Amino acid sequence: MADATYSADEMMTIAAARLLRNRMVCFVGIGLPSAAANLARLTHAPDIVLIYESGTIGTKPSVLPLSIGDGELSATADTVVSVPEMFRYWLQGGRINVGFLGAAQIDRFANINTTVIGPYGKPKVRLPGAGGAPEIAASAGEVFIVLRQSARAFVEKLDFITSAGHLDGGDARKRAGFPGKGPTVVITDLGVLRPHPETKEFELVALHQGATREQAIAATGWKLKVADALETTPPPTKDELEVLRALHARTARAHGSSTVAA
Amino acid sequence: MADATYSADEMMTIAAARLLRNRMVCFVGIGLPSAAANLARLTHAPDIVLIYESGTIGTKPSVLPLSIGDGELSATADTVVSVPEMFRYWLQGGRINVGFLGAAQIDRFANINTTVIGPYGKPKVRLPGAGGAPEIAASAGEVFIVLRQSARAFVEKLDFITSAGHLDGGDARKRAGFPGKGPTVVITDLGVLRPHPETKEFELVALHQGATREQAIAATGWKLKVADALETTPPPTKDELEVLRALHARTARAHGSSTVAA
Amino acid sequence: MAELTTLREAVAALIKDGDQVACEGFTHLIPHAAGHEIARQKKRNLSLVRMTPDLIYDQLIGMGCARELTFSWGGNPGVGSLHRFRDAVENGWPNPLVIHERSHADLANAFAAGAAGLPLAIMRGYIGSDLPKHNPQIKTLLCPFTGETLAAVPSVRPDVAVIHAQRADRKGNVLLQGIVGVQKETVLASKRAIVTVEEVVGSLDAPRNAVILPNWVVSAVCVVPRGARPSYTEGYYDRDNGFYKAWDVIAREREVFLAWMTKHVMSTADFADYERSIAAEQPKQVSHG
Amino acid sequence: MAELTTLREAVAALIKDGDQVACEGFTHLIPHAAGHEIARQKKRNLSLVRMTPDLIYDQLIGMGCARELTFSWGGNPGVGSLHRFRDAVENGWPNPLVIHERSHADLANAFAAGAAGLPLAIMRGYIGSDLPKHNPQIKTLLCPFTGETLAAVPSVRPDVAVIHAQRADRKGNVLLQGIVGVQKETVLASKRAIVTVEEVVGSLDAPRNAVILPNWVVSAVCVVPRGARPSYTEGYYDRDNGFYKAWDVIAREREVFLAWMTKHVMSTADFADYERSIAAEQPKQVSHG
Repeated sequence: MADATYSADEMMTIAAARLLRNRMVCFVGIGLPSAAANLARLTHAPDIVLIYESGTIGTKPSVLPLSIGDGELSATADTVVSVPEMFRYWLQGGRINVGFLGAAQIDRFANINTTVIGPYGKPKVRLPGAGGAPEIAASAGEVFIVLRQSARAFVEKLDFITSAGHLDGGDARKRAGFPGKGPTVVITDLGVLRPHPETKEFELVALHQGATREQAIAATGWKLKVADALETTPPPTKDELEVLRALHARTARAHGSSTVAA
Repeated sequence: MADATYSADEMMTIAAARLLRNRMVCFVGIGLPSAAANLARLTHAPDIVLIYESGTIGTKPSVLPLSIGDGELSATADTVVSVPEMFRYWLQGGRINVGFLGAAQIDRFANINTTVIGPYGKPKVRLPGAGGAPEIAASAGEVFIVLRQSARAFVEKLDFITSAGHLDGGDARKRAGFPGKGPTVVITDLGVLRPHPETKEFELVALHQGATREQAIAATGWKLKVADALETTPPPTKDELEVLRALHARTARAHGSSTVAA
Repeated sequence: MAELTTLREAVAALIKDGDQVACEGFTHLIPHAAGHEIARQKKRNLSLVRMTPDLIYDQLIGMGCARELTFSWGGNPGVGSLHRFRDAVENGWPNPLVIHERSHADLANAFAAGAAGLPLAIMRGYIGSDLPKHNPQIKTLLCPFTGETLAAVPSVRPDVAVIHAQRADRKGNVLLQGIVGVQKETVLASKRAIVTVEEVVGSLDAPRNAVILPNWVVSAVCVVPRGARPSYTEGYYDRDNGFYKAWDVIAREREVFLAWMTKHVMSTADFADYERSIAAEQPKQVSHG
Repeated sequence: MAELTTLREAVAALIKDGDQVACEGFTHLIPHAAGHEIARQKKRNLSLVRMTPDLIYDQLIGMGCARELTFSWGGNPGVGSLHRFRDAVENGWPNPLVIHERSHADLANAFAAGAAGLPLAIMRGYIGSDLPKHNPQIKTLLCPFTGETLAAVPSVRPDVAVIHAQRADRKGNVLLQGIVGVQKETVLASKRAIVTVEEVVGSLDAPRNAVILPNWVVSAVCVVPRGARPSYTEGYYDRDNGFYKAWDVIAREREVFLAWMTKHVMSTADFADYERSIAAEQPKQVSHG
């Protein structure tokens, strides 16, 4: 049934893909979200609608894009619109079910930092910045976040909130007037986190097979809460692994090397 | 040189056409402005850019459109854009040199009424309304107006200002913050009116050959001022008349009857 | 997700009495067949929105379907007045009609703002015009950067969009070409959308950057050949200018109008039946062939 | 009215030191040849605007052309950091760079507002984000209809737009196809516009509703085959992903960067010469053929 030899990254991508349902309209970030979304499309969700911020709607790439605007996205799209139209009519217009994001850093309320480490005016590390994320986080029906779990990435306090999750928790998001529900799940290479219904603090609700509670706690910069009924992610099926590996192999052939660069 | 047998409407259209220069970008209203603008394009201004509010840019119709969105406009256009884009990027964006309008009624400051005769809430006559005119009148570099002169159309006081000319005159337009210069000329079947440089009241500056000062005064609902140096419009040339009549003949054949309906 | 269905079913299922309905199409692609079906099903109390009411709303207003109308230019293009519209505004027949009058630039912006999920649009508009005096929905805002006073207008977000398009594919993706007006904005601004099309094809074969509505923003796709008539569909048939002129005569008197609508629209089963009916009646005057 | 001219002449005539310049192109159609020419002519003190600074602005920033940068995502797509951009922000090398940081949605709206002749755009944006704390240009407005607080951002109205497109006709009308980003808005928002194209053709043969810039909104059209490289031009050539990866090595150290730019850009006459230069240098590593 399950293939015993797979990587934590593969498990993460597959676990993320499983959360997407057929016919969902998904606004996809580049990198891990893009791999997961296309895996979903190539397995259980053939009619999922994938949208990239470059204006490509209903795109069906056969290889993963290296950039958000690869020619493959345009060539296989149902329609290609301008970037202002994308953000105005399609995202802000409330047409997106799921915004699927990566992140450099998140905190316990799934607020995201992709801007700076250190002070804004004199950063230790200058990250790329916001891109489409602040408005995806605000306007998508809900937000899925996928990133590798580490104490460097899962921090007690963000130096900068680029894109809001649940702010300082509770009903803060509702009070701030967001149209969308915000982050409802964080998928990592170790497991799955979901927000507590009241506090909105993200808690570990599932571990991937082989990962331990201690690993997850050690890889989290805040005092990670663990759900009583901690589930175990079913391992990848043969089909999932085959499709994912074929996708990565096609991609590597097309781009000349690994595509999931940082 | 001149053809002795021509109608006052033909003279009006030809006089209006002569005011358009080659390479101007002209936002064209349906009816008389459309006839004049296309006559200009077919005679001395072959590279004039004609724009209709239906989104057709650089259109070169071989017959006059009956509606603002005839297929002929789309088929002969350099590009066809959406109506929101037309009003946002092209008109409000400041890309139009001349807005060329008709009118049901105007006053001495070339304010235009196309909305109601009588009170707004209980109109004696309900006219079609604004269309694109208020913003054309505001945002075009300047505005040309063409309509038949009569005491019913050239009134002392408008029941309703649909599209602003020079408001109550003087520097009122500048104070109101209009981007464009507003109406700079009114062409009628009797002659040509232009605004006084200071007061902005429209005065008769030219009579078409055969028309008299008394006719013009009688056909004006306000006390019409007449320029000291009253010019006479040169009569239509053979070429102008031939081209205009051929245009109307082609149009009648295409539409089944007269195209310059009210 | 678009369902391929009949126009009768779509109108019955998706338009309720009292809805705000926007039948759009700027001269081109006016959804006349859908308008007829709304009249035929005797929808009532509708809040109609359309930049140019045109013949399609003259018919609905005259048949008593509308309680209010939002519009920006109410004439019979190239011909003259809309007599049923005027009779409603001037005399309250067949019922009083509340009008919300705006300009083209305003309504175009308002549909775009609706599509963009915004409650308002801002524009440089109405300067010196009397329209804001009679439409309290037209407000102003100060630009916080320049201090300029701009017009602020409410977005339009109808319950139902109704449009006509060239074609759909079997999945219900829709292609519009030529003068596309505000139809994309109208569909995206609306909760539900009915699209009539000339035909359903295996593949749209649309050029890159064509105006396409994916099936998941459309509620129903209905095949109605010539469904824009007397308007036109680029690539399929021309505008029936003769009908626009004939309408001036038909609509001028209440009795003539009612008789015509009763015979050709209310008593026919669908648009094909309507076409047969007027073809039989007025083979010369209404050149609807 | 568009003049057909060389890129060297266009940049010399239309871009002045101190100008606000927007070289746009969203991954696709990035005007790299024009970027090189700006560096080659040693333009200084530019206020650069671009959603994604990308390699094109990494080069201009590293060569000391820019005094400020307005942007929304500053990375090397699919690869990692823009090292020259980071060096300028983190260390002020080669000169301090004032940054005006916004989001994609903001800048896309801001270009559209600029094209629309408006001083501002409104959007539902930045809710809960720290960006407004560090960019005083991001303000808020209350909707007078709903009371909702919306973001108000200044429009972008550059002195010069620079874009690359598939082709122009002999009159200078320009066709863009595929991922068109914000280029139309950038051109219409700007006072002047330089367009490099793959080729000039007798007729554009564009489908209806294609993205076309009429010649009267363009200042100069310059034929530069492959002028988007290492970005791509749909229908002509693919993205040179290898170059994006190689750039990470070239740009990481100041000296390596300067040597590379001096040899291949500053010492070459034009883009064709640049292509010969890098082809001769690194036939394997930089697969620029």
